[in-house]
Amino acid sequence: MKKIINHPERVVTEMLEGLVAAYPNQLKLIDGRAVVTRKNVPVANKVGIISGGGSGHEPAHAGYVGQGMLDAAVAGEVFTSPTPDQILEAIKAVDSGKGVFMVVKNYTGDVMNFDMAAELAEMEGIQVDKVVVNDDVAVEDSTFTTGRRGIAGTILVHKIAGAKAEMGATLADVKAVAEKVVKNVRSMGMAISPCTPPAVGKPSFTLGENEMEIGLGIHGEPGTERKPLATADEIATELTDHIFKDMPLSSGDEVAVMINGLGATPEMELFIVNRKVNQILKEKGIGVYETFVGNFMTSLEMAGCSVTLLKLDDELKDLLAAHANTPAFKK
Amino acid sequence: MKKIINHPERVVTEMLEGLVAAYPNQLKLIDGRAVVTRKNVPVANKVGIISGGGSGHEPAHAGYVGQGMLDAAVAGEVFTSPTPDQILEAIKAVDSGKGVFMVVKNYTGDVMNFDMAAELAEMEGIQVDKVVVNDDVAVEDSTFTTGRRGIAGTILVHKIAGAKAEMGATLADVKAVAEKVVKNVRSMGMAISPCTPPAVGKPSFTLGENEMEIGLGIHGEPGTERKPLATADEIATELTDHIFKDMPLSSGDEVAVMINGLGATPEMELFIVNRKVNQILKEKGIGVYETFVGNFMTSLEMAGCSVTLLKLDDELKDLLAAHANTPAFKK
Amino acid sequence: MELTVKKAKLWMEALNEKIQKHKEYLSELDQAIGDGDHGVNMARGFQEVMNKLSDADYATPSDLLKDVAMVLMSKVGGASGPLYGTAFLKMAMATKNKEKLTEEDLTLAVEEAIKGLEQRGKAQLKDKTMLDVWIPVHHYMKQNSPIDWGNLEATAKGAMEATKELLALKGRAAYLKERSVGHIDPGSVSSYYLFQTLAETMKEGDE
Amino acid sequence: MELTVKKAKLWMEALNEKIQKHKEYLSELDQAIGDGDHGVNMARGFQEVMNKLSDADYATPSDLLKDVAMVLMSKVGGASGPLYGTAFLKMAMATKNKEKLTEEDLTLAVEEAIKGLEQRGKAQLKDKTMLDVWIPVHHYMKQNSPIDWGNLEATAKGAMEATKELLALKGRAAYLKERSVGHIDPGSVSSYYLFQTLAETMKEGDE
Ligand SMILES: Nc1ncnc2c1ncn2[C@@H]1O[C@H](COP(=O)(O)OP(=O)(O)O)[C@@H](O)[C@H]1O
Ligand SMILES: Nc1ncnc2c1ncn2[C@@H]1O[C@H](COP(=O)(O)OP(=O)(O)O)[C@@H](O)[C@H]1O
Ligand SMILES: [Mg+2]
Ligand SMILES: [Mg+2]
Ligand SMILES: [Mg+2]
Ligand SMILES: [Mg+2]
Repeated sequence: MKKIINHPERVVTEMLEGLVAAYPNQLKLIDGRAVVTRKNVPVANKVGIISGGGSGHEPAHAGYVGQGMLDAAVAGEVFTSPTPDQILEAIKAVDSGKGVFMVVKNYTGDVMNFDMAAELAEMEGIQVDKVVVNDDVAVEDSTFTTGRRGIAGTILVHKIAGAKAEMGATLADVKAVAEKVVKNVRSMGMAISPCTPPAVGKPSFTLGENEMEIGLGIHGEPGTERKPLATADEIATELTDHIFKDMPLSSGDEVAVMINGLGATPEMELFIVNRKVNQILKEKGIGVYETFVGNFMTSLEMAGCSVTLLKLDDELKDLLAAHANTPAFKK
Repeated sequence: MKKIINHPERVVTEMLEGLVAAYPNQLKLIDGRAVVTRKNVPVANKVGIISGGGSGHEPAHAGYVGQGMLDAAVAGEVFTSPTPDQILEAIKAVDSGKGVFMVVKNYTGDVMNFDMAAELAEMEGIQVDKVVVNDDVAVEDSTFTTGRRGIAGTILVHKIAGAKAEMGATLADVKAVAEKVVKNVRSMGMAISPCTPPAVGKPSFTLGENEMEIGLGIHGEPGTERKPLATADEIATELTDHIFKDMPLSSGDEVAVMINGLGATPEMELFIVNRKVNQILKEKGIGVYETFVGNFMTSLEMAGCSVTLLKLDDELKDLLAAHANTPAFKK
Repeated sequence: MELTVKKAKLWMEALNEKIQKHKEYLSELDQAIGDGDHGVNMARGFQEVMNKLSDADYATPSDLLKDVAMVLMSKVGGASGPLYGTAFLKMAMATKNKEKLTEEDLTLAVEEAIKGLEQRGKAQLKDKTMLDVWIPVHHYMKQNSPIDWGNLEATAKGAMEATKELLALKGRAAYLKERSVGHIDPGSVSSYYLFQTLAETMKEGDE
Repeated sequence: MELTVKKAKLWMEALNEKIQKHKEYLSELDQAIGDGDHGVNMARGFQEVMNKLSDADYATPSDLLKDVAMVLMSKVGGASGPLYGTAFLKMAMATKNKEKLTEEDLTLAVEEAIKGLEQRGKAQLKDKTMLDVWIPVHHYMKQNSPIDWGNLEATAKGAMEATKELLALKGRAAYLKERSVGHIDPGSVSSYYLFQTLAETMKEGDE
């Protein structure tokens, strides 16, 4: 395992210290809790927005703490959901009395831990609600299973729910718009190389020189299918096809596009993928309102990418365009 | 070689097409020339700022085209300086009559090609001047050699010269402030894994599981020294020590810090490095005015980082803080 | 044979040892069909359990189990933290105030733990989760009095191994669909360790 | 023996073939002490030279060499583009209007090319650049009339190989300091190919 770290067991703490050291006027760290909040929380008269999950997805989630997005982010160990007591700490730190909204990715662990924290917070008189993001179309949604995972589309939920809260919306209104995003956002990912969680020290899987994994998440797990490595255009086509199958789009629809790198993908490759995604959308007559290309939701040093499409209406467009100023996302 | 591309020989063109497709309201591409400009060039009454170099350093350089930074970026093949005719095209596109300023990294090829372009432009009556960035302290500066390389510090030159030009400064004033930045900026890099230029198909070097290269640039080249892999804190210490030796800083000085990822370095690791760099500076009583952490000047999928320190005065602080809105850098 | 406070502590010590020793194996299993952290999670959690227990005196096994639950809940994270936390909490609640736990007490405790797990995780038998060990073990306990702890261990082991052929429907392994078949469920292995060390502790006779 | 337009074209064809064939080798040499693009750069440039020459008729070798220069200048990039561009441009300028180039003409052309290279690249003999091939070759040409083209090739080859032991002071290899020693300079190899193919072309006698 080659990493620029000091000790596998200290990566999360040291990373957060380094983050807060970089943005001392915007962020602060709740000591010993791995919770990063805006410097001025709770923001008066605003629904507090929190998110979080395992670490290893940087800049998610602490990089999205700031004006127009999150009030706090809770960091678990690498790829491990944070615990209820940490999450409770974040809820308490951001509650201005107007309630707290949690953006949770749909993983068994995350959902359970956030729910337990919400129960504890409610016992302390804090109103809490949540949305569960499940944008990954790699696995069909089904009531018999865990359902779909939350991946890069989560960032668009942060952005839009954050903008809504910043305008003074109620907890119910924030929830409504967040659910609208979840209903209209779909993603699908692929990778050409695995990652190595620091505490494990071994790559999550091995891939041949000419193989790729399609339909994988952001935790170094294998995907739904292993295939021969394809060209960027073929990959873009396959990922968007999967999305269209799940969420049909028609000529005249407008979308936001996110081409997300998994950590070790050169930006060059992300733009080559975007070129094709953009062509595909144009050919279908689908309007591209805005495009985001970069590392938004990573999986340590995995090489690969995901494509996210969010179908927009006027409300979503306005909220997407609203001011945001966080370390990793500015508008 | 595993890459998400279509064809090694088309990567630069397709990447630029994908970039311009992502920012159609801000950027445009001069067809067949690999020149990306702001949509509205030439900007009236403003010195045009251009930069460029080989590709493979994304988001450098086209990602920095936009308000407050560059007017155009010229892309060569991967790791290969662009040619004089391409550069001339960029110069002509951005000249508003107030002259054009070129930010050139100190590599034999880059300097020669930009100089030749400048000569051609001058023959066409365009005033051109330049700064040569040489922030890398890995190799001592010497009149007998090529001198030092330009690496991540270049982005700070773009930012500050760009801000100055945006204020309506003359070509001479832009040059003066750019030279001030060059005089006060120092960087040093290291890597734990090599990169593979698409057209070459083989990694630039091989490193053992416990080895790292210190003092390398951004072209996949080996460094000045191969060493056993050290901890993040030791690496941060070694890189900053090299910088201090070249540019002594004293208590009370103020700096901007850039922790730059080479392409495949998880942000987690960059923040762990920043944590230590910040501690080192604080211990010396050096003020940190602003910190930039991320992939600013990469080397394809190389894993590693560089540390940049820019010593600031009031003028540089103001220009650093000025508004900027480019795909890869916003203020 | 009964579970005293002392024995409960010995159980937790044995379980911790087992987990620390097989930490890498558990993580490897989780890398195959999950995110590779199960060994790390369990090892971190039970290390903290040990720290907690070493400082404390307990009047009843229930008090001890409750502390185990609280530590797991706040130190493990992921899916296994709340799940094991819930399981131990339910066992504590089911045995409240009892100084020693009989085999019947333990059977009831396991039954309550399963109810808690089902409620938290919404999984069922054959979903390829730790429940696929808990449910058969509970079944065995209900059917056999007195319990043959050797047989109980064998039941747990067989149940654990049988998860290999299941298609995952819950937890991260479910995302792999057909590819989850052919790999043992990591949480079932840690649950097997739990019953294995319980059996060993109970077999050692009264102190 | 003289260099006619026809022979100049044959020379460029032979040089292009050589470069395409050894593209990977040139890039490997450049990966060791540079950025690994020399083979790719030269191959791209000379492919374009071929495209250009195939469509064109020239009155003099000078006209042909000038076109080679312009193509290299605008298609190669990096350090070698302007350098080879300059070298060919200077050769063209030094032989302007001549229908056939004598050995003396060629010697003068190489001398002018070297001046151009020195002015553009600011390098000197022993800096571990292509000049370490050009200068010894020119020296040999000046001292030997008529030129023994076999000896000239040997001179170029020896000079190319001798760059291995030099410490680089110019170009990217200079950043490696001591680590540049022990590797042949890639630009010296492409320059060796240039003189090797010139020698072969000249040896083949008048057509
Ligand atoms: N819904 C569930 N119900 C019961 N057990 C579950 C459920 N989901 C996951 N598990 C168990 O948790 C184990 C994984 O735990 P762990 O790896 O620590 O957490 P995570 O999956 O969050 O990374 C699985 O092997 C499985 O036995
Ligand atoms: N200043 C210089 N003068 C003469 N030749 C040089 C100089 N700098 C570099 N070279 C030659 O150029 C070669 C490298 O060319 P190439 O790899 O194509 O360009 P780059 O170095 O820009 O990547 C070197 O091997 C060397 O022979
Ligand atoms: Mg996990
Ligand atoms: Mg080059
Ligand atoms: Mg796991
Ligand atoms: Mg080169």
